[in-house]
Amino acid sequence: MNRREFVKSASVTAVATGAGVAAPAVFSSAQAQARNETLLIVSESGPNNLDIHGVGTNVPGYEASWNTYDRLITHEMTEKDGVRYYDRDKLKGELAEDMNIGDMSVTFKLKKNATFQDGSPVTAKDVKWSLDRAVSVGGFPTFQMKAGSLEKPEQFVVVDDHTVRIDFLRKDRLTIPDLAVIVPCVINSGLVQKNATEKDPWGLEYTKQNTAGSGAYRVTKWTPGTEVIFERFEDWKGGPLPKIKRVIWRMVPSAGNRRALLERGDADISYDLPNKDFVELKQAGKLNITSVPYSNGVQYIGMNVKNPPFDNLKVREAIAYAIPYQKIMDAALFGLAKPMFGAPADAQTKVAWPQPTKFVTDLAKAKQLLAEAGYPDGLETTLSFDLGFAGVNEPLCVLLQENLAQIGIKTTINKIPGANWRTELTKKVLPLFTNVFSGWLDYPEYFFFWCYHGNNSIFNTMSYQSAAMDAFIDGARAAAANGDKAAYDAGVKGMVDLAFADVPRIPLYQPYVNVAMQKNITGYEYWFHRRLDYRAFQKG
Amino acid sequence: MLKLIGSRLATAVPSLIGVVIVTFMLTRVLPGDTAAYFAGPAATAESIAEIRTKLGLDKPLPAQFVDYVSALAKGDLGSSLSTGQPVAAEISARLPASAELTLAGLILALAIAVPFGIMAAVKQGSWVDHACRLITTAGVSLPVFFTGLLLVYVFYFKLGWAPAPLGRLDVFFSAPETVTGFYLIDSLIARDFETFRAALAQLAVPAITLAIFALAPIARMTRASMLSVLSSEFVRTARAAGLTDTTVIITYAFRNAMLPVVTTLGMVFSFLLGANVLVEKVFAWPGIGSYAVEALITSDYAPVQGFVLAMAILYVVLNLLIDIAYGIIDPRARSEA
Amino acid sequence: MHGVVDVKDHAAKSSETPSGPLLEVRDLTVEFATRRGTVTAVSEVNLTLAKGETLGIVGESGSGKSVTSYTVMRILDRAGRIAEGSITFSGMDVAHAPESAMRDLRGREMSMIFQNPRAALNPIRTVGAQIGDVLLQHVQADARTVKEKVIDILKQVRIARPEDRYHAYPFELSGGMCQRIVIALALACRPQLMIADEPTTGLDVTTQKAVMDLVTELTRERGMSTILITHDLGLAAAYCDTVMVMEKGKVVETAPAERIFRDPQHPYTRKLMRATPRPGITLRDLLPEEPAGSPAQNPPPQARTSAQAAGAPATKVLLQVENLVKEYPRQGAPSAFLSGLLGKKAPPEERIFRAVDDISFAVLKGESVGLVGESGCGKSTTSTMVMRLIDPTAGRISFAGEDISAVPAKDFAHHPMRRRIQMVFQDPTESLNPRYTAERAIADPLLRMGGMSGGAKLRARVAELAEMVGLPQNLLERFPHQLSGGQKARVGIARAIALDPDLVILDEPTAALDVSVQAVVLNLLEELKQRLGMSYLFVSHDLHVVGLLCDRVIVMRQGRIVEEGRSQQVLDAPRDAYTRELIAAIPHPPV
Amino acid sequence: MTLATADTHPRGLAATLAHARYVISDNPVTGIAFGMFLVLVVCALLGPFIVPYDPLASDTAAALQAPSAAHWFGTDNLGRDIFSRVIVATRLDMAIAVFSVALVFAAGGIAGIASGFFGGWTDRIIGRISDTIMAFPLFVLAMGIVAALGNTVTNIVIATAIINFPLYVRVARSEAAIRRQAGFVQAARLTGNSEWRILLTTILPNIMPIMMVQMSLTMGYAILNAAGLSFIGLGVRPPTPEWGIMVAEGAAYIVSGEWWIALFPGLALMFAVFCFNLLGDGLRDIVDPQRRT
Repeated sequence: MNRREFVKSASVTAVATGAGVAAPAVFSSAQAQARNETLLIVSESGPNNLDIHGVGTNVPGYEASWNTYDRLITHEMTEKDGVRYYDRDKLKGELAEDMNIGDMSVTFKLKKNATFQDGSPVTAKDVKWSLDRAVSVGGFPTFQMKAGSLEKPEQFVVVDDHTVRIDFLRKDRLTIPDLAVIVPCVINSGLVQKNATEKDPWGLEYTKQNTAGSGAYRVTKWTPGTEVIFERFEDWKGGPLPKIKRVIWRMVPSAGNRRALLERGDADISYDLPNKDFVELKQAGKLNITSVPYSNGVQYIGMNVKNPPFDNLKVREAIAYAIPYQKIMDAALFGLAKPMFGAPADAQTKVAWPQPTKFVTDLAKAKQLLAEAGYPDGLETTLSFDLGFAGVNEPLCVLLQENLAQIGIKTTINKIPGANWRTELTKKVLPLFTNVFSGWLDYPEYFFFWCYHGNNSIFNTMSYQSAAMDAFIDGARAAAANGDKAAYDAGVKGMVDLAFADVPRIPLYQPYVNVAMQKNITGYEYWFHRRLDYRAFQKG
Repeated sequence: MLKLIGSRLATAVPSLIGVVIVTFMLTRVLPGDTAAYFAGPAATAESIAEIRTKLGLDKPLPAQFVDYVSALAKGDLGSSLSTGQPVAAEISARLPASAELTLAGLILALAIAVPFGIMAAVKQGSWVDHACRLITTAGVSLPVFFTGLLLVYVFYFKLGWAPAPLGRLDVFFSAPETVTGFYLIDSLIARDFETFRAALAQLAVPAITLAIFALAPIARMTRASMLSVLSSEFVRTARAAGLTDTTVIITYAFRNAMLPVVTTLGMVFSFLLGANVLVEKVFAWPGIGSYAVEALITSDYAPVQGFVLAMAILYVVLNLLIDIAYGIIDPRARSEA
Repeated sequence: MHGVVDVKDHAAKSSETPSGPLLEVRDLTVEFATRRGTVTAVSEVNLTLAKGETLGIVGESGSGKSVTSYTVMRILDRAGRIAEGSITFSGMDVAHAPESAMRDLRGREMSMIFQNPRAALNPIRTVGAQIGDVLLQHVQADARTVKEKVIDILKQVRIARPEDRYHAYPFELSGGMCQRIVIALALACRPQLMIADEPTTGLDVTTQKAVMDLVTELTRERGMSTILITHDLGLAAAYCDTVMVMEKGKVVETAPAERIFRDPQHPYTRKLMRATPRPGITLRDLLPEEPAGSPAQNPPPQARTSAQAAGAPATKVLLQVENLVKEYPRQGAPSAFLSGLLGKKAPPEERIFRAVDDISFAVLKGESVGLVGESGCGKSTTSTMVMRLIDPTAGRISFAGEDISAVPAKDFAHHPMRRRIQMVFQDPTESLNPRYTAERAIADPLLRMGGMSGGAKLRARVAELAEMVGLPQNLLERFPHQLSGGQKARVGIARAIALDPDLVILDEPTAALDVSVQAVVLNLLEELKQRLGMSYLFVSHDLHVVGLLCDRVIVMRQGRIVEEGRSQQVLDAPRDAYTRELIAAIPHPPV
Repeated sequence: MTLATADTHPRGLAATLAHARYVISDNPVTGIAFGMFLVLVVCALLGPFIVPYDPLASDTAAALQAPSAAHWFGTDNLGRDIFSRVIVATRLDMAIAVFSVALVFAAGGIAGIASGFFGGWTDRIIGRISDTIMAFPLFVLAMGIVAALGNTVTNIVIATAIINFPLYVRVARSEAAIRRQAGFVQAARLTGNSEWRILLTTILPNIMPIMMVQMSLTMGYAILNAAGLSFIGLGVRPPTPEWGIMVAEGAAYIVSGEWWIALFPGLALMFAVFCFNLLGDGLRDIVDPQRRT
C-alpha cells in the first residue's frame, strides 16, 4: 500500500465528519464516494475577485463568476472535431424560459421556480438591477456590454415580476449573443444591496469575496493565491444538476509540479502546462488531452506604426519575411497551434477570421526590403513580451531575435511582468512586441472593431489609423445588423486584404486551449471564454 | 535583563523607521502603474486619471507618505490589488505558514549542523572534518529552488515517499482550527493526530530543502567557535583536573562555543526567510514570501509594504530572543547591558 | 628561608614508607610533529621528587620547563609524544599508562595550577560548580554533600564569605581571588603532587607573595610534593628546596636552592644569576662577566651611581606635570544618558572612578625617572597622558616650557612637539605592525615626520639606527613574527629614537622579555641615554629594575604619589609603609 | 619553543609567489581549490573562443537532445548546445561574483572598519543602516532593487552588494574594534599618522585575511542570488547564457525527463561555489604573514 493509498484511506473528509462518527467499514467507502464527487483542479494562478463586475478582475476570476452566476440565456452545445463546443449561433434559456425578439426590443420570461443560492426567488427586478450594474460600474464590464450596444439602464424595463424587456438603441447583430457572455449575469440584488454602502452603491466590496448568484456552484472557501473551494447548489434550476458535488481549485506555481501531480493521479485537471508537456502527455496516453483552437484568437508580432522605424511599410514587410515561422511552430509551440502564415500565393481571401497570411520566411527578401526602406546597415530596437506567458513568448522572441540579427536588426529582449503588460500596452510606446488577442464574440467584424479600428482602443496596440479600414469595418457591422450578406462579405474581405497589405501587425498562429484530464474525467466543454465549465464534468 | 531589552528596543526603533521609509521609496519606484492596472484592460486615459485621484496617487510624494504613515498608525495596511484582500488579514493568515516552514528548516539545520560542527572540531583534520566541510558546502552550492525541485522529483515523483507538493495540507484534510496558526501545534492541541501526521508529511520536504541551504553557515560557525574554545585555557584546566571527555566537551566547551553561534542565528534566520520565498513557490506553500513576490512583480504597493514591516518586526523580536538566550547562557552579558 | 639541607638527606629523613621518591623521571625525551618535521622540545631530563619536597624548575622561555610538567601529567596536545624515557609516579608507570588510568590520576593524585588565573576558569560557570565538578568526578562527594565540601575548601584557601562566593562567576572576582579558586580546584581531592606552572606571573608583587605563602602553607600542611615552574630566580630561591635549571630542553644543573645561589657551577646558571635584578648591584653587573682581556665593544659605563654626577648637571626642567587628574565612568554604572533617561541620579563617586588623582612631578633634562606601582595604580594612564595619546580631565603638562596638555590628543599627531616625545611599548610583539618588515617599522617615523622621502638617505639612517641598537643588518627585511623577543624590543627602541626625541617613555619595556635578554636591553637603554642625552620616564611594577636604570623613583598607589626620591635612597630606606611592603614582597636570590 | 627561522628571504613579490606556491603544495585542499579557480579563469577568458558551437545559435531540429558525442551536455529547448553555453556563461557569472564582492568589500568593509575604529556616532549611524538592511529578508530586498531599477547585470551586482553589506560591516567592525588599542596602532599615532591614514595603512591590511575568507563565501552567494532572481523572472536578460537562468529554465524540464538542461549548469554552479569556499582558507594563508614561516 504505497503512500498515497495510505493517506487516502486514512483521510477523513469534511463529508464524512459531517455524517457523524463513521464506523471504519463505512469510513473508507464514504471517503471514496467523496473522492468521486470532488474535482481537483491545479493551475498557476487563481482569481483576484469573484465578481465579473469587480474592478481589475483577472481571467481566472471569469471562471469563478461563470460557474457561480447564471445568465438569462446561454449557448446550446454542438460537436467540433470530437470536442463538445459551444454553438455560436444557437441560444437557449438559462434563467429565461422564453425569449421573444421583436424589431427594436427583446422580451424574456423568467423561470418561475428559479431561486438564488440564499433561497430568495429570482425576479425581473434582480435582472434589471444586475444589467444596470453591468453598464454603470465602468471598466471592462461596461466596455463589453457596449460591444453589443447595451449601454443605458433605460434600455432595461421590468414588465412584471417575471418578464423583462430590453430595448435596442440601434440594430446590432451582436446584442443577443452579448447577453450570453459572462458579464450580463443575474445577481441577488436584495442580498447585495443589504451589504452595499453609500460609498459603494453596487456592493462591489461584498461581491468581491462572496458569491450572490443563482449559479450551479457557490464558493465556500477562498484563500487568495492558494485555493478556492466550490460546493454544488442543490436546487439549481439553470440546467440539469451537475454530477460534481465539490470542486477544489489549488494554485501550484511550479509547472513541473503540476505535471507531476497529474502523472501521479493526485490532480484531476490542469490547463496551463507548457506545450511540450501536453504533447508528451498525449503521446504517453496516460491522460486525456484536448487541444481546441482559440476561437477568434491570433498571436501576432505588433509594431508601433506611429513612430519610426515601423511607420515605414517596407520595414514592416521586411520583419514579416524575417520571422522564423516554422521554427517558432516547432520549438515554441511544439505544433500545438494553427499556422497563420504561408498561405499559397493564389489563395482567395475567405469571409472568416482568423485566416493565414501569405508571408513565409525569406531572409534575402527581408534584407532587400530593409535596404529599399532606407536602412541598408540595419537598425536597433527592443522586442518586448508578457512575462505572464513566458513559456511560449520567451523562446518565440529568442528565435525572432536571432533571425532579425541576420538581416541587421539588433534587438534587446525586454521582459514585462504580467500586470504591467497592460499598462505598457495602453501607453502604446512599445516599438516591437508579441501579444495575443481573442474576442469572446466569434465574429470577424468584432475582432477588427477592437484591433484595427481607428477609434484606437487599447487592443489597437499598433495605433493603426486608416480611414479605409474604418469604412470596411463600419460597413460590415451595419450590413450584419440588417442582414445584407453581400455587403457584409465584401466588407470582411476588404478588411482582411487591407490588414494583410498594410501589415501593422503580423499574425503568427492561432493558439490552442489545451486541457489535461485524468482518464476518469469526462464532460469537458469548450467555451468562448476558454475557461472550465464545472457544471458539465463527470468523474469515475 | 530588563535593561538589556530596553536598550535593544531603543536601537530597534531607528531601524524600524528606516525600514518604513525605505519600503515607501522602494514601492514608489516600482515600474508598474497601479491606477492603470485598476482601470482594467479597456480603460481610457481619463478613467485612469480618475482612479489615480481616487487612490490618492496624484498627490505629491510627501503627502502620500503622510497618508501612508497615518494609515499605518491605525493599523490599516491597505488592501492588495492582486488578491483584493486587506493586507493585514492576508499577512496574519500567511505569516504562520512561513514562520512554521522557516523555523522547521532552522531547527532541522541546527539539529544536523551543530553536532556535525562539534564532531568536526573535536576530530579536527579527520575524515569527519572533511566530510562536514564537503557536505555543508555542497548543500549551499546549489540554488535552493533547484534542490527543492530535485527533492520533489526524487521523493514525490519517482519514489512516492513524500506527499504531493500541494501546500500545507493534503487536499482532503481540513486545517485544524487556528490557535497559533502553526498546523503542527494546532493539530496537537486539537488532539487530531491524523492531521498532525499529514501536516508533518507536507512540511518534511520543504523543511529539508531549507535546512540543506542553512547547514553551511551554522556548521562552519560551530566548528570555528568550538575549535577556539577547545584550545582555550579553561578547557586545559578541566582536562588537568581529570574531568571526562564528555563533561569537558559538552558542559565546558560546548556551552561557551554556542555564544557566537547564537548571534549568527539572527543572520541565518533572515537569510532563510529570503530563501524561503523560492521554496514557497516550488512547494505551493501559502506563505508570506510567495505573496510578497507576487505583489512585488505586479508592483502592488500595499502587500510589499505590509510584508516588509512584518518582517522587520519579526527581525526585532528575533534579535530580542537571541539577546535573551545570550543572557541566559552567558552571565557576563546579564550584568552590563 | 629554608635551612641548608642536601637533597639526599632530605629524602631519607622524610617519614614516608621507604618506597623511594614520589616522582622519578628518567632520560625523558619529548618530540613534537610540526609541518616541517619533528622538533625535540625536551631531551634526557632526569629528576626525582621526594614526598613533601618542593622542586623549582627554572629556565627562560623555550627551555622546555612547561613541556616537562605537561608530560608528567600527560596533557600534551596531540602533536607531542614521549619519544623515550620513563616516568614513575608513586610506583606507577605513567609514561605508558592508559588514558583512563591517567584520568583517575589527574585531579585526584596529581594536579596543576596555571599562569593567568582568570582565563583558567570557565567564564560562564559558577566557581562553586567548577570545584564541585572535580569532587564529583573523583567521587569525593555526592550531590548532597558537594556544596558543603566546596565551601569548606574555599575556607581553606582563605576566601572571604565563601557561602556567597560559591555562586560567583570568575569575572566577578579579582586576579588573586581567581588564583585561590584555581588552587582550591587543584587541592580539592588532596592530591600527593601539585605542579604550579608560573602561578603568579600575571599578579602584582604583593598578591604574588600572598598566593605563594598560601601554596607553601597548604602543601606543607598536607605533606604534598610541589613542582614550581618559573622564570623568576628570586621566586625559586624563596620557596623551593631544590632548584633545577633548564636551557633549550636540557637540564644544566640541579642542586639544593641554597647552594645553587651561593656558587652556581654551570656557566648558564651563573649567567642567569647575574642577570636577575637584585638590590645593591649596577646595570653592568647584570651582564655576563667579560672573560678577562677581551676589550668591550664600547667603553663600559661606570657604575650607575657615579654616571649621573659626571654627566651634565641635570638642572633644566624638561617635563613639568601639575595636578594631573584622569576620571573614567565606573564600569557597569548606567551611562549618564541612560540614567538621565531613567530619572535616577547615582551619587557622583558612585558614577566616576579616578584613575589618576591630582599628581605632580617633574623630569629634568638628561634625567631618568622611574614611575613604580602595582597594576591599577594609574602609572600607565599617567604615561599615556604625558604621551598625549589621551586627554587629562584636569591639570597641566608642560614640555620644554610649552603647555602641551592644551592641544587635544587627536590633533597632537601634527604638533611640532610630537617628534620630541616618543615611547617604547611593553609587549614587543603587539607593538610592531605584523604587516611591516623591521626596516619599514623603523623607517615609519622618519617618513612621516623626519622629512625623509625614502631612498638611500632613509636606508642609511635606518642602518645607522639598527647598528646603534645592536640589530644585525640582515634581520631588517624580516617580519615581526620571524624575530625573537629581544630582536623585536630592539626594533621598538630603534623606532622610538629615530627622531632624536628629548623624552622617551618606557612602558615596562622588558617585562615580557627573558631575564638574560632584559639585562642586555636595559644596558642598551642606559648606553643610548648617555650617547644621545635623552631623558627617560620608566614605568614599571619592578622596583629593582627601576632602581638600576633611574636616577629618581616615584611610587604610586591608587592614583596618588606615596613617595618620591633618589632611587638608592628609596630602595635602601623607604619612608612610606606601602613602599616598604612593596620592596619586602619582591623575592630575590640571597645577596 | 621558537622554530628555527627560515634563512633565505627573497624580497617583495617574489616572496609572495614563493609563499603562495608553498601554501598550495602544503595543503592539498587549497591546491585543488586553486586548480578549480584556474579552470574557471581559463573558461572566463577563453570561453567564447574554445567552445564547439555558437552559444546563441538555435537549431530547433536538434532541440532537447540528450548528451551525445555531438553535444556533450545535450541541447536545450531551442536546440542550443548546453556545453558551449555553460562555458561561455562562466565569464558573466564570474564577473557578477567578482564585482559584487569588490563593491560590498569597498562599501561594507570600509564602513565597518570606520565604525569599529572610531566608535561613537559613526558606529551608531552605520549600525542603524546595516540594521535596516538586515530587517529586510535579504532576497526580497534584492528582488525589490532589481524590479525597481530594471534587471540589468549592473543592478544585480548592486543588489547583491547591498544585501551583503550588513555582513561585511559586522565582520570588519569587530576586527577593527579589537585592533583599535593595539600597540602598533598607538605607535602609528605617535609617529604622526592621522586617524584615517592609520585606518587604511595599518588596520585594513591587518584584517585582510579575515575579509578574504568572507569575500570568497560571498562570491558563491552572489551567483546563487543571480540564479534565484532568474527563477522568478528578474534575472539576466535572454538570450545571454548564465548559469542561474539556465538552471531556472531547465528546472521546468526535470519532471518531463530532460534532466540535462538544468543539471549541467547546476553542476557548474556547484563547481564554482565549491571552489570559492575552499579558496577562502587558501587565500587567508597567503595573505596572512603569520603563516609565512
